[in-house]
Order: sequence, then C-alpha cells, then structure tokens
Amino acid sequence: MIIYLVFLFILLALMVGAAIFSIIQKDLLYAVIGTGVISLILSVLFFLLQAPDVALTEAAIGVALTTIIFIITIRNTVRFEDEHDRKEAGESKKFINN
Amino acid sequence: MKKVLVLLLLVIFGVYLADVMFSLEFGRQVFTDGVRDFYLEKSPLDLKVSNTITAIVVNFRGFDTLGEVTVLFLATTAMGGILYKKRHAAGTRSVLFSSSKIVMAGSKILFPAIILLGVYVFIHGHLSPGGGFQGGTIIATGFLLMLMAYYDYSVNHNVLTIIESLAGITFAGIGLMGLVKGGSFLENTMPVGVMNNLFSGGLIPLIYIAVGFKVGAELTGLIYTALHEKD
Amino acid sequence: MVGSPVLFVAIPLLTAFLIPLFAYIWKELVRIIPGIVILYLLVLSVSLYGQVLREGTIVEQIAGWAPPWGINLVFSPFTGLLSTLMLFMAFIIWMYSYRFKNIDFEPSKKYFILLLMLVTGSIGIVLTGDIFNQFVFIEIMSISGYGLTAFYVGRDSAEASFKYLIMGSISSMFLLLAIILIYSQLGTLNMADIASKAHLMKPEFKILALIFFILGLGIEAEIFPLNGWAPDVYSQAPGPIGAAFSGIVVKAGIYALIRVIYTLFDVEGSLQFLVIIGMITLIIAEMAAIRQDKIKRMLAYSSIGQMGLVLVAFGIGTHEGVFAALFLMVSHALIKPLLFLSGSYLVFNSTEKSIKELNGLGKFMPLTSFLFALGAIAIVGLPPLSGFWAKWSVLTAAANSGMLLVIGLVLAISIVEIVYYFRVVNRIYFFKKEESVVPKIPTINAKFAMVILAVIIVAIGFYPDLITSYLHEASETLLDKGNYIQNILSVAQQVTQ
Amino acid sequence: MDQVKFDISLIEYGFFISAILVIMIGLYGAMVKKSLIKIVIGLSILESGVNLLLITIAYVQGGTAPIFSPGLLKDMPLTVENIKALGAGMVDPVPQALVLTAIVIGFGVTAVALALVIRLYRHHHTLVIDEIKNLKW
Repeated sequence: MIIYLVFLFILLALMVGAAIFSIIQKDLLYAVIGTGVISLILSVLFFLLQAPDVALTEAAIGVALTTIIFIITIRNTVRFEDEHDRKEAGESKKFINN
Repeated sequence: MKKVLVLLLLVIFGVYLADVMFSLEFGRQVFTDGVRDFYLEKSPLDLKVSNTITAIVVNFRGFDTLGEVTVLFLATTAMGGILYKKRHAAGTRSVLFSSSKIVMAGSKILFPAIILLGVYVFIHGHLSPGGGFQGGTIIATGFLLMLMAYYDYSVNHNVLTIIESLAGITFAGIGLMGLVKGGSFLENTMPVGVMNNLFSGGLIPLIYIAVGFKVGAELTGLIYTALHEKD
Repeated sequence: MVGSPVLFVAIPLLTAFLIPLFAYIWKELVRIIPGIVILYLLVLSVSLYGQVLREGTIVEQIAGWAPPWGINLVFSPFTGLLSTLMLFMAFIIWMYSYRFKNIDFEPSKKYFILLLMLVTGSIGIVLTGDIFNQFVFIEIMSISGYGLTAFYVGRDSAEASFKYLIMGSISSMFLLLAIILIYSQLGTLNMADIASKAHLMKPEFKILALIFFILGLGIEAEIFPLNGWAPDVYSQAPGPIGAAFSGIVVKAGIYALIRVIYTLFDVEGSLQFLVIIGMITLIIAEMAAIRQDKIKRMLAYSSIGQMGLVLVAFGIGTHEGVFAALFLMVSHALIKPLLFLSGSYLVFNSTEKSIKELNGLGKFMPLTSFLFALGAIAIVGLPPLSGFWAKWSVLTAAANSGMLLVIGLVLAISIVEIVYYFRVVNRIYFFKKEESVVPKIPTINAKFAMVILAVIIVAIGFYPDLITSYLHEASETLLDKGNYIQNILSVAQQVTQ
Repeated sequence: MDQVKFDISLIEYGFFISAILVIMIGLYGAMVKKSLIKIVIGLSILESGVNLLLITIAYVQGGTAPIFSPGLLKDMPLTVENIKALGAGMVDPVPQALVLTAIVIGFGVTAVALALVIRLYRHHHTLVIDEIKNLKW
C-alpha cells in the first residue's frame, strides 16, 4: 500500500518536473523529449485511475505521434531556443546527422 | 517584467483554481441524478456493449466523435494548405538519415505485428479497452516506424485520401441510415446480439471500424505531409 | 416532416468527405458542389424556420437518446434565425469566391472544404444543446479558421494565423476547464439540464465556470482583452474569409456567450458585466479604428466595435434590448461582409492595402465603390438603410431602461464612425487616382453577390418590418428560459415516467 | 484489471495539485516564451494538465474501469439489479470519453500549429517571436 503511494508521488513529482524541464530547457529537442515523458507518465496515471482507453490513446498519440511531429518540425527549423545558444553549442550539438 | 507579471497572475489563478477544486472530494463524487448511471445501465443492457466508454463515444455521444474525426480531417487539409508550395518538389524528404540494417530488418518484422495489433484493437473496441482512435493511432505509429526506418519508404497519398473519404462517408452514411429508417441520426438500428460476443453491439463496431480506418489514414497522412516538406 | 436539423451538420460533413473523391472525377465539381450544398441547406433552413414559427421549437435527438443523456439539436425561432442568416451569408461568400482569384487547383479544393466546415462549425455551435458538443464545433470552426487565414502564402498570413491559433487553443482549454467544473458539480452536459439544475452548484464553482466560459468564448466573440487576433486575421486572410469571419464566425461566438449568460447560469451582475465589457470593447475598438491606415484593419476594428455594441445591447437585458442586439447582429452580418467584399476588390492589386491607395477609384470602379459607400452609410447608421434602424432600436431600448450613458456613448461612437468611414469614402470619390494603382474589375459572380447584399440592406432600410416580427419572436425565445428547458427536457420526463 | 486502492487521506490532493501545476506551467510557457516551438510545447503541456484534471474528477475510490468484461460478470445473469450493483463500483465513464475526444482534437491543433511554425521559419528564417513582428502583437 505505502509503496503504491510512494510510487504515485514519485510519478506526479516526475511529471511536474518534466513539465518545468520542458519549459526552461533551451535545447528544443530535449524539451520535446520532456513533453514525451509527461505523456508517458500521464498514460501510466490514466491507467492507475482506471481509464485504460484514455491511457492507450495517450500512449499512442502523446508519446509517439506528438513527439515525432515536434521532432520533424525541429528538424525543419532550428534546434535551439535562441540564436546565441546555437553559436555556443557549435559543431558538437548538430542535429542527429546532417 | 512581463515574466514576473504573468507568473504572479498565474499563481493567483492557480491558487484560486486549487482552492475551488479542493472542495471536491477526490474519489467520492457520485451523482445521483447525473448521466453516468444511465450510461452504465443502458450500455450493457440495451446496447450489449461491455465497454461503456465505447458505447458513449460511438452511440450516446457519437455526434462528438463525428466532429472529432472531422477535426482531424480538417487538420490534415489545413496542413496541406499551409505547407503548400507552387512548385512542389515531389518526393523530397526532409528528414534524411539512413538507419542501420538492424533497425531496418527489425521494423520490417514489427510492422505487420503493429498493424495487426491496431486492427485487433479497433475490432474489439466494444469488448475491451481500445477502439477506433486507439487502433487508428497504433496503425499510424506502424507507418511512422516504416517511414523512420526506410528513408525511401513512401505511402501512396491517393490511397490514403480514398480510404479517409470512404471511411468518413461510411460513418456519416451509417448516421443518415438511422434517419432514413425513421429513427434519429446515428441511431443503433441493427440487432445488438449477445453481450461479449465479437458480433454484438449492432452498428457500434461497424462505426468504430470506420473510425479506425479514418483515424489511421488521417494520422499517417498528417505525418507524411509534415515529413515531406523541405525548405 | 420537412427535414431534420441534423442535416445541417451531417450533409456538409458528408460533402467535405466526398470532395476529395469528386476531385478525381472533375475538378470543377470541387467548386460547384459546396455551393449546391449550401443552397440546399439554405432552402431547408428557411422552410424549417417557417415550420418552427408555426408549430414551435424542434428538438432533434441524436442516436435515439432523450436529451439529458444524448446530444440534441435545438431549432428554435432564435437559433433558426441565426442559422438561416449564416447559411445565407455562406451562400453569398461562396458565390463571391467562386472565381475569386486564379488560385491553383490543389488549394482550391482545400479552400472550399475549409470554407464549408467554417460554416458548419458555426451552425453547429448555434444549433447544439450540449456544451461539450459545442466545444467540438468550436474546434471545427477554429481549425478551419486557422487554415483559411494562412491560405495565401505570399502575405504575413501565417503570423496572423499562428497568433489566432495560440489564443484560440488557450481559450479552448479554458472552455474545457469550464466544462469540467460544471460536470464535477452536476454530472450532466446538457445545456437545458444544467440550466434547470444550476442552483445546485456551489457558488464558487459557478463563478469560476462563468469566468472560464467568458475567457473561452470571448476569443470568438471578440470581447476586449481577447480580440488581439482579429485585426491581423481579418487583414491577412483572403477577402471573402474576412467577410466570413465578420458575418458568420463572430455571430456564432456571440451566440455561445449569450447562451451561457442568459440560459446556463443566472449569476447576479453578469448583465452589468456585459454592458461594461461591451462599452470598453466599443470605445477601444473605435479609437483604434480611427488610427488605422490599412483598410481591412480599419474594417476589423469597426467590426469589433460593433460586437461591443451588440454586447451592450444584450446587457440591457429587457426584451427591447435583446431585440436591438439581434437587429444589430443581423444588420451587421449583412453590412460588414459587403464592406469586406467590396473593399477587398478595391485594394485587390495593391500590396500595402492602405487607405491611400483607394484615392479616386470611384471613377474606375463605379459599382464596387458605390457598394462600399453604401455599406459605409449603412454601418454608421444614417437614416434610410438597415444600420439606422439597428442603432435606433439600441437607442430606444437604452432610453426605456434609463441607461443614459449608453445613449451618449452610442451617439458619440456614431460620430467617430462617420469620421473614419467618410474619410475613406471621401478619398474614393474626391481624390485624384494614384498612378501606381491598377484597378481590378470584379468578376460577374462577385458583382452579383455584392448587389444581392446591397439590395437586402436597402430593402430592410425602407421596410424594417420585413424582419422585425422574426426578431421579436427570436428575442422572446431567448428570454424565455423556462420554455427552453421545458422544450428539451419534456421528452426525458416522458421516458422516466 | 488489478485493483489499486489509494489511501485517500494521503493522496487526496496530489492529483489536483499536480494537474493544476502542470496547467500553470503550460500557460506560463505559452504566454511568456519567445520561441515559436516553445509556445507550442507550452500548449501541449497545458492540454496534458487539463486532461489529467478531467480524469481525476472521473475517479471513484476503489472503482473499476467501466468495462463489463466476462471476468467481472462471472456468469451473473444480465439483470438490471446486477448491472446497477456493478455499475455503482465503476469510475465515471463520461469524462473519459470527453478526454478521448479532447486528446485527438489537441493533436490536430498541435499539428496545424507546427505546420504554421514551419511556414513562418521558411519566410523569416528565425523562430524568435520578436523578430517576426510584421504585424502588431
């Protein structure tokens, strides 16, 4: 019982943490991964709250499709929130390959 | 300055919202005269659908679902309009990277399994968790996997359009059929069968299958449109 | 049995799904079919409206479940009036944009699908009797709006559309929050059911839900702090879409807001709130309109101002006030599209779209200029046209309720409107044409569409009795909350007994 | 479905607080951030929070998922009494159906927003909102 509660609190804290991370992170790719983590935790929470249908939808849409469509956009535009960071990061943080 | 102001406003708003929300008793909200009991009673007894959410999504509030698939359809249409360019460079992929052999072989094996899972999920929508949306999105992730793994993998856009249109017409047509038969729009006019059988629930599985095809085609088309735009 | 209200949603959806298939058969079908569908629905709406006036409100159940459990559509004298008006405007806009610009074929398919869905979403908002269903229709309407705004690639339209999208989706989240709050208290989503049980809600939930509703619906209704998107969208969208926004979308937004305030809850002071927010909207928008140098932005601010006036009139709260508000809505829905449609041909070939470029076009485009001038005269409320009667009814309603501030404001605003509209008309007729401007003569279908509108405006101006009886009927329906609840829930009572 | 029973006294407000926190974080991101993609990220976080709030309201203590599976029915005859007794111990299905709709709609809106972002980048070659101000914001 108590383990469930601890587990639940960790999940909730992780979710809020991931949300904050996504907002403050300058590297948009990491920020998007953060939203993916939110969706993943959300899907577990939905399952625990006895909503398996919603959990399935959130897992497919939130985790997979939303994340990928964000990544496609980032690939088509820029990876960093402001130009300054991009110069600082230089060559080492170029997108995947290319 | 603006940041601080917005933050302050949000904190006030959040505290107020939380204050109001706390007067709800978590996990003890039971409505004596709400719509909930009606759905939970009619779904197994009248419609013979064991998954109440499916019954609500497809039958009781089926109109919402019709609107929802329209929203996806419109999103695809709007995206096409927004990203439209006069001289369309056909077949240019924006995300160009080659995957390793293992990924390619693995996704080839996984792809049919994912599609099968998706089909299973939307065919059994009235019996178990899942349904048209879930199955459709699972199918779309299957195509997504192939698009990611094979850089020259392409989906026939015309086929997608036709599937999408036909599924949409099926949904709206089933709805209008109820009207033609003298009932109301989207009314369940078919015999409902025995509960927890695959062939039960009357029109509900049929509609959910149409939704599954439509959502699958729409989401695949959406990703495809986004993926094939290169500036 | 003339037809069922559900056809207003089902048939356009079916058509929208069919249009991609028609494109494979014959490309011209893509343009023609939406017009035929809209015309059919218009005829249906008129005949249903006649039936409703004779026999009383039609409540259409969906999926065979009685209202509190299933979704229902309500075709009353009030909603019927609005849906007829919207379909009429949709037909005019379709006719106008049939050959609007030699747009390439591929987007023209998308254009007509999105236009059809913009109209369907608006009609759905008006007809539905379920708050979550209304949310879905608002999303349909706004997504079509985002797509249509960004339709021209050459302009800054994507920027306007993005702005609209961000504001629109934040507001739709507020709407969802409002729906959650109501559901958590009452366990129902049906409007009539909510209205009949609203007194059971805890007051703090009620207030918060009302605030969220105003935040959520205010975007579409263009009330003061939430209307930042409107000038950009109106000026960047294709001309006919500006007309569709001012003639159809805003009306749906106002309807939704009014339905919440008049029917859903009766919170103390919400009518005063309407008056205050309407006045602020009116003053700020008109002050902004006078400073604009681009024609469409000016029209957009004027539109926002008119909506503020509509809210003020609704806020008066009496039968006369509601009548005046409806008159203003109908009159504005006819005049502002005329201004947008003629205005966008006046500045067709210019890139700046500024008022300066209208100089002396009266000689080169006599018909379009005349129609624009007619619209300008009508909207500021000079006597022989429909705008006059609308403003007159607002003034009488305010006078009978003793709201002298409103009277003063309306008169003052009218002077401001005269100043900025006649500045434009003056330029059109009495200035010398600039060399760089190449006038574009409207196509025959566009001329026809504009002339129809102008004829109706003049006809209502000379014979206001043409529509007043319908408006009286509609305002009575809106104010009679008990009857609304009774109409919808009577079916359910029969089931339970 | 495995039964997970929460001790209400401890967890009472955990869900509400975290859902509201996520809503606020999302709103902050959408209102304050300067990068177009960051704004859209904020929107999607906001949506997640609202969805969690809806599902939280639907939860009934010790309730099961609203599915009358064969395992739950256990060869009971399908009478009104039996169904009512089972239904009383289920979570509320209505908000779940609403969230299902809301998630899909939210995805559609996000996709349109990102398409607009791509087009804005094509024109302006930047994502910073201060540099895209051709119109008044």
